[in-house]
Amino acid sequence: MNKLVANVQEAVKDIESGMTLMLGGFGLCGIPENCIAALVKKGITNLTCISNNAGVDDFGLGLLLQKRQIKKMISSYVGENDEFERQMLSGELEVDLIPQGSLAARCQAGGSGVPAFFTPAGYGTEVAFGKEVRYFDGKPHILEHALSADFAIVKAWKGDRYGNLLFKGTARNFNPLMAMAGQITIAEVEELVEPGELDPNTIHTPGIFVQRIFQGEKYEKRIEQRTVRQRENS
Amino acid sequence: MNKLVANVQEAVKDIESGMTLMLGGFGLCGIPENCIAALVKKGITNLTCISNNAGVDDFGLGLLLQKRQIKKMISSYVGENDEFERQMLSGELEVDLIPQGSLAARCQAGGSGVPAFFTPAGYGTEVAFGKEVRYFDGKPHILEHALSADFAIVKAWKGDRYGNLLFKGTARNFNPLMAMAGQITIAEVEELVEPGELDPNTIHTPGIFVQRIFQGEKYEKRIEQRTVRQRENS
Amino acid sequence: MLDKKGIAKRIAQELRHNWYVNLGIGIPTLIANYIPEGIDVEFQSENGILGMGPFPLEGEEDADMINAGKQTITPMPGASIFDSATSFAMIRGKHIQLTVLGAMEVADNGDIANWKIPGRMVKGMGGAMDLVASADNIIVAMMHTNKRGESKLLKQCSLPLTGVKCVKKVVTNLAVLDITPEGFKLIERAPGVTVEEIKNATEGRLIVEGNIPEMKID
Amino acid sequence: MLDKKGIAKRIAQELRHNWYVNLGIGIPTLIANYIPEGIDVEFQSENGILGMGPFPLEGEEDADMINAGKQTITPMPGASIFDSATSFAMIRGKHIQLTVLGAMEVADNGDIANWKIPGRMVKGMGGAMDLVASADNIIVAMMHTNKRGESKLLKQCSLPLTGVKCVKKVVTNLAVLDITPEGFKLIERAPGVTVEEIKNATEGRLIVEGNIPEMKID
Repeated sequence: MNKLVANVQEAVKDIESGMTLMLGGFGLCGIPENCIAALVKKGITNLTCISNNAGVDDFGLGLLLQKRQIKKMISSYVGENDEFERQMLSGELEVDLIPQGSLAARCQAGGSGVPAFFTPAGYGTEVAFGKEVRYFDGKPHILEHALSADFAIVKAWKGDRYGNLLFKGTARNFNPLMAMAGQITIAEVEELVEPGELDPNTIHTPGIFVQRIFQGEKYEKRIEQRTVRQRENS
Repeated sequence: MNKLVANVQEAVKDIESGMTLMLGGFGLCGIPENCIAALVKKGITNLTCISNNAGVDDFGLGLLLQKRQIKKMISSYVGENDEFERQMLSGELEVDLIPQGSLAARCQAGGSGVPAFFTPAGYGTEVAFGKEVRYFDGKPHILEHALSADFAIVKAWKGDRYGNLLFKGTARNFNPLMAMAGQITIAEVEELVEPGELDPNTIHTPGIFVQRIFQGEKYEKRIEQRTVRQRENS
Repeated sequence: MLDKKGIAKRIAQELRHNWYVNLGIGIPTLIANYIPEGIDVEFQSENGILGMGPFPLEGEEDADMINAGKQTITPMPGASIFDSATSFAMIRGKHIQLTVLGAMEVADNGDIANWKIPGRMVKGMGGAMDLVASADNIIVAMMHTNKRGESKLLKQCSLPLTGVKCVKKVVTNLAVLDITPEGFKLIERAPGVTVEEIKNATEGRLIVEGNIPEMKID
Repeated sequence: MLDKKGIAKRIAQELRHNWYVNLGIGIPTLIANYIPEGIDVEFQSENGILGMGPFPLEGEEDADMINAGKQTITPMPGASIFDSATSFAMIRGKHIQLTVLGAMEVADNGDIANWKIPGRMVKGMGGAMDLVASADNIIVAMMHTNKRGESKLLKQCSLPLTGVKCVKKVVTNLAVLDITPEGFKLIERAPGVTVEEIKNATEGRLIVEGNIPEMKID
């Protein structure tokens, strides 16, 4: 089961204008930097991007926004990005904002053959407009549908050519869920290891969910909010 | 967050007759041997047990069946157990058989605040009797509801007093899902470790899902089908 | 006529490179022994392992490493372990390219029954209902007739169903048959078996078009 | 009158031993600094960590270890990391005993608005809608009035809602108020603040019964 591709160009070669993409990451943490850069370079447009956030002005999905390559964003939180806000308020960019937990569950459902589920999140808000409401145990819930994508693009810490992935720290976030939901899932990893090196017992994403894998380069891993505490005097 | 209890008696002290229990394990693999033995000894009756299987005649949940302590089983596969079959066919035991994937998803949903979801499994069969049918992408699905329990009882390989759990091999199975769904979740572990010993990155069940933990004793870990291959001549 | 091994060998010819495959208990399990040269497949077992390998050497059995048939197994290099919800996410989410399972009855519209004989045998459906409801490619491996000599390929199943209109292909000791809108379409005969014999053993609608080749099994 | 730290200190008094707590961005984050003696709580951050510890020492920041506010953090011993679906399973499944978040507006029936100002500010709801729809115990930490001096405790929210009838308690720079079927019930006054001042700053229904004690904050 060799899913190894030579490089990022090979991995994204058949991603075309107008497609729907899922992109892992929370803020700039755990985003597929190499694939995003390659998509910018490819110049494809009219993309629908499903991603919890939209990057910052000059990094992450912000790079695709700058070049007007994105037609529609499906996200939960899009602060930290002035260009995004400008495009959205001017109507250049379609935006579907959905609760973060519903976004996660909808991606997971999409990869799991569960077409729809009920959740309390968003009941009574504009998120619920046009959605079925049903009471369970006296509490209102809304019906949310699964999400899927032509390509899911995720970033892992380690991976092998079978597609098994291990994430690091909170860079895990949406990555394993989106990996399940792509028609084709591309994983870029910081470190490529031999099959068998990852402990089968602690693999986060089994290889079955991944169709292409490659070792990424020059990870910047930018920090959005660098917060530190003082060293105590010794 | 100290969830450590002294022993199995302490862990099951308030489990009473008539309650609903979830019990982890697949066949005899990954079952909470200590808790089952303690429940047999306690002699409580009229239990509803949610468990993928029902043990064998003289081990696992079979021990509770022998003593007529179980009123109802919610399971997916109950072969390998003559006493079970006898009680079921004679009507002594209520049995709700549900597809294995739906069982897993219904436990997970129960612990996740998702009251119901659609699945294709069981459509057109007696499993679907009385259940809502809805088409998604032209394909029929049935609405399944979340399961929960007064107590979920799981067995892990390693755990710490915060309730963090690590399972071993295919003994994982239903355990992490049921751990999420118990009003109170009891974890028995083969090895109790100090908080921090388990790598936060590879913990299977975060401690938040576990209310009581103790180190089990004398695990028998019986094998149902001992299959081996021949050693090649050297 | 094929024996169980023969059925497994014939189904093994259906395997394609890089497929993920779920094999049911019984005849399907044997298929793993006959993977064609140059074909790389990975086996999923619904209790929570992908990359299932051979049985362990004697003395190396691990009670914590079993397959869905509760048999002791070993993981291949590159295997992964997961919980039951993730396992059925793979199944329901169509990440598995081939499912092979046994059956008590198959109808000529693709219905399958394999989990219950009312009043007599009630073992439960296990993962079978999820598998047949989800998989796009389901092959049934079974004997063509039951112990009383009655056909298991029927106009309509008499036993409680496991799934509806889901089976794509049936491989029996007598024949290979595709399920089509018009019924069972005979594709191949088992070595030494005549079309007439297959007709006689098939209760459901059977389509025989042109010359039916004999299976090639080594 | 309290400053932001004061609000955080007062809410910290609501913490109970062995609670799991989710703190929103802003004032709620400060609460972690004022955990009462003898109270053991664990902080969940919805991007996927339980057992969130203090900020890292300078030079030890890890880009792969952040909280929901995208701040660099450290894990406590016994922490666990998980994906976003599991994180919201904790939240939706009521495994978290207390949620504290900020708000733009709170209505006297417990409605909350904190994610959108139509045509002007659209950052998105993030995890707030899941949190308020699920948690049994939601405290809002905010200033009693906005920058223009207008009350944020209203008869009805004017902004798009984040959740309905969900807030249980509001702690502001002026007061502690419970949400009851009859409206905001005044529980405590901030040091030096009169009931009259609170009345004037509260647009929604306000219940004042008996003597209202002053908060005790050290």
